[in-house]
Amino acid sequence: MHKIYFDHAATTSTRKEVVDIMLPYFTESFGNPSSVYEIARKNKQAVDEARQKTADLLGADFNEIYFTSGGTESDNWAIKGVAESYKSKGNHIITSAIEHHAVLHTCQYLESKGYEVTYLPVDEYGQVNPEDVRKAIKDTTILISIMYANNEIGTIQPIEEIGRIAKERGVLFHTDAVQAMGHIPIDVKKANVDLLSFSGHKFHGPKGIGALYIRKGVRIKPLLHGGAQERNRRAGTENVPGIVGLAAALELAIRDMEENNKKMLELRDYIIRGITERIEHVKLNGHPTKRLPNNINFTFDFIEGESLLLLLDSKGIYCSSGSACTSGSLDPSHVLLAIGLPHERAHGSLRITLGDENTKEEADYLLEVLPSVVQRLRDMSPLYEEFKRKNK
Amino acid sequence: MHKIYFDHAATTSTRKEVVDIMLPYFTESFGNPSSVYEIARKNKQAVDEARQKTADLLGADFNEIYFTSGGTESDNWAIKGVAESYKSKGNHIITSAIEHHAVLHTCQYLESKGYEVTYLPVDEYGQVNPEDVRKAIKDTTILISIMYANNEIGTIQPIEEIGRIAKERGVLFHTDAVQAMGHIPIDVKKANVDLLSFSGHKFHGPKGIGALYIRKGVRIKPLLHGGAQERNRRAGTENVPGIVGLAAALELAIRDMEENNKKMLELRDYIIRGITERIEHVKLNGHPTKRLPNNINFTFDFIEGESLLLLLDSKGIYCSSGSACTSGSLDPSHVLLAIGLPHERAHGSLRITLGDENTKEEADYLLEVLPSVVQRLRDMSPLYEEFKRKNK
Amino acid sequence: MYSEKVMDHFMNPRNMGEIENASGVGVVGNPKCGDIMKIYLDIEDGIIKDVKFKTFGCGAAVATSSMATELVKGKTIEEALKVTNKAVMEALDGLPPVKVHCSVLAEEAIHAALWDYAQKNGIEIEGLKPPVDHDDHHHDIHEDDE
Amino acid sequence: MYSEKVMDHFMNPRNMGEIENASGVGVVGNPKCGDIMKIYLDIEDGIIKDVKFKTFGCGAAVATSSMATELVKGKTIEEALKVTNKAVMEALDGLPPVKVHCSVLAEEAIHAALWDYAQKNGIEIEGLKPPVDHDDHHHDIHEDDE
Ligand SMILES: Cc1ncc(COP(=O)(O)O)c(C=O)c1O
Ligand SMILES: Cc1ncc(COP(=O)(O)O)c(C=O)c1O
Repeated sequence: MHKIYFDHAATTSTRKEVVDIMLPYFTESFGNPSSVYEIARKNKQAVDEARQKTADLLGADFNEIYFTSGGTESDNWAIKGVAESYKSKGNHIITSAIEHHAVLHTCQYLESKGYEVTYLPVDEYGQVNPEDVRKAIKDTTILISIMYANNEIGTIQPIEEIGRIAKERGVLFHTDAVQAMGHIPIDVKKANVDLLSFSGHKFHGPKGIGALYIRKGVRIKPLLHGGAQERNRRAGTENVPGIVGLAAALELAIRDMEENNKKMLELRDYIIRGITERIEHVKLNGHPTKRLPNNINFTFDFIEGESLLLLLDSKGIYCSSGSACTSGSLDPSHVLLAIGLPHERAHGSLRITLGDENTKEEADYLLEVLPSVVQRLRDMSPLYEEFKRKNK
Repeated sequence: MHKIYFDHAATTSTRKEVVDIMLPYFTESFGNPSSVYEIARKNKQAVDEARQKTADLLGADFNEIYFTSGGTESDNWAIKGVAESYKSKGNHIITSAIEHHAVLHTCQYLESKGYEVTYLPVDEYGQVNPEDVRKAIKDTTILISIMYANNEIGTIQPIEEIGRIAKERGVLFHTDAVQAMGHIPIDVKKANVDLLSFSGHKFHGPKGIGALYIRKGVRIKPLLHGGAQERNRRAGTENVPGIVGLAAALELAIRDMEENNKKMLELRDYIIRGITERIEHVKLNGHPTKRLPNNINFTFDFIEGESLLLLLDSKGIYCSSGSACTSGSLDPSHVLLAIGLPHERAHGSLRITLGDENTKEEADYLLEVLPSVVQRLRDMSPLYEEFKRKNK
Repeated sequence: MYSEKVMDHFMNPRNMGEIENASGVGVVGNPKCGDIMKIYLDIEDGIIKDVKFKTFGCGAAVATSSMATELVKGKTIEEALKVTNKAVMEALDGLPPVKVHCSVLAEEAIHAALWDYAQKNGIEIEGLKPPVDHDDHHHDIHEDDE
Repeated sequence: MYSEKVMDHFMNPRNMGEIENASGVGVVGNPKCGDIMKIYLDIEDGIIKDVKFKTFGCGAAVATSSMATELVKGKTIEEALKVTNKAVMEALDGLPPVKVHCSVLAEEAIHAALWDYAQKNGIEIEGLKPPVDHDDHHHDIHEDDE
């Protein structure tokens, strides 16, 4: 049976080359970078090189890159750390309704601590209107956090513009770039961001490692207290293999980005066309053009997403419905609700996220299998029964 | 030249067998455990198995083990999470003066948030007196956090007794077992602890992964908000290779503990005797018997630790002076000050921490090199010059 | 995640379909929550001669519908009333904690269809309560954190 | 961490030792902070004919002592006064930020020895200030976090 992985937004495999680069840091060069002796100094150097490489790839400075345990920690740190540092200035935070839970739940937590949070709406394509950001800024606003690209529907936000407004108004701007990093070009200076989160495993790097870009001059309280690592800002023995792996994976992702994106864009649009042509009662979610080159998200009316995933799974096709990270919850995706889908249609979404290894043959197989799978679930659905009765 | 690693308390290499167990989870079995399809379910199962194994090794239940990014996160989470959950009950925390910075700095942070912290003193061997704990408990006490074994001087605390007192008085008890785990037998039930932190890289597991044992019934707020991972308590895509590696390393460490400890105890006492016999003006820091089997810590009068490390490094011997994690600071070790050493003597400490791969030959080489290295620094030292003048 | 039994009933659902002029029809659930179950009963002489279901929902919703119909098929009304959500779950070798509510829904769907049958026939079935509204039904998977 | 030059001066310190009946001796630093530097000067006709040091401290403390003695040896008092901590650091190809204070200490030790020489000989050296007390000297490596 085919085994087709179409869930690259959930996580990716660590590239073989990346694992090879990491390996010596587990067994031979295992020293603690904070120690003074030779083998440890070598590891300090490896961490420094990874930091420099990462900084260069983002247009940042060496001292502006801080390694964390992943996108979630980066988001939590950025938001809580800035909120705490600037609370004498104000208590208002602006974010969007379609952020990842790592941002949303952090903001909700801060609300319980006396902060005020504005959750900006998005349009039907999932875009935040920069003018809404401008209008939401008050004297007490200390942080704006708007994601670079959405993990479910792939919509890319007007980050530069929002950043420009934030700068004009002297408000710090954080962006969750977990889905964008390694997938579309990012330059922190051009993007006008003060803080930027990303996570290794979304671009063929290892899991359990991420980073936060913190522009020089931004004050931020630590989230993890302890040792003096990461210039006293993020305690904990450095995950050397992870750090080295993250930088290597990012370098490769950015090196191959243009070529991969060209291929994925073609495949993406081929699948979108294929689904639209072959299946009735479907809707493409997200922006038609301002979307990640690897993201496809459809709603199939009358059916529920998990069932669809399970049937596709039985055919060897791995996709997701809403964010994999949120599957512990039974609520339909807050992102799909925010773009205006009613609950039952939000339940019936399918996300297909491509990787560079996906082929046209795989797309064809999906397009062959999907119509019958959808039909099978519709035949089982009392909602479809009702729809047919009404439209007889 | 010999290359002798005597700094196992700073970090350890990841065992080859452990790396082999981790490897497939990077490249082949890379799915996100939160997804529903086949390859992801396999990873969910791998994480569950690692959780069960870890729980069994500690005498805990499956649902009481939570994976984190390391000892620092576990300590931060335990203390901040409990402090927040129980703040309606009280605001008082009891800890010791010799905790790792991951605990101390977290407690200091909580002080800045209105909590009251008692830092219990220790005796000259670095032990907390359980009676001091009892006396420190007040109506407002919500948490006691005392480390299992100290990272610098190796002293093992009377955890069971402290736990019994905590239980009697209905106060939660957290222990930082980062140095103890995998090195001495630990059973969370016998130890009477409610929360227990540990970190993979201290027992030949990978860096960037740790765990927190949370007894069933203990309320704790999340430190990282976001997805529903770890039963809604610790968000972030699971570091599957890390989790699998942590459990495997712990299993091996505990399997081989008795044999390794027998060997290390002998070597430890051989080195302690050797140093005491060969070098004047030295003092063994820590408890003579209630100490980790792999820990040796000496103060060499009139000289400074970093110089000593560098000279030993030049001879291929890797040790530490105070905790490697605190080397970003130039203050002498708070642990050595707490056991009563004056500043200049605290600066002159050497920590040798053994691993199972260390041999008697290596110990002999150390004992051959160390006296001349110490003498060389003393000959350079104005403090030694003064001492000699006074004692002529 | 799911037991083999659950997967089997999801992949090969028993009694899927409709019954024309059914003796009783019950619909429970709510598209908002992502599950709707519709049960059709064909009852003759107090015996469930046939039963069919249609379900909009997750794998567990389909599997519990399928299993519930299997468990009541050929049974008397009294026996069918005793088919609890626990019985459905056990017959499926268990469900993940977040999916337990599906088995509750399956039990309720059977009851709702029986209620409809009773209403249509002006009879009273001992121990059967009118169907509840699921609009405010919550899926709470948090546990003792707070 | 350290440059090759620093390591060279640490491993092979120049001018380590004492001078009996030195023209001037300076001691700076504090055992509490982990560094003490003692400089011995042999001055003849306003020229530093010989210089020795003893140091209790880290690798950088030893290396900066060694380099500072090299830089002042054979120099006039006026030239020696111009040997700043920056000059010492540059001659060593730099120091890690947390170790910059060692170079400051080395400069101060030379100054203290010159001061002692001046005091003993009842002369005044233009631009030389009396040694400062280092008891309240802090090593702050935090930066713009707050
Ligand atoms: C947009 C976005 N933000 C944050 C995260 C969290 O990253 P991680 O799971 O690596 O902590 C994810 C993915 O899970 C994501 O897609
Ligand atoms: C006693 C103790 N607690 C906590 C830690 C922190 O662990 P980690 O560096 O893995 O976060 C360490 C080691 O660094 C330690 O020795």
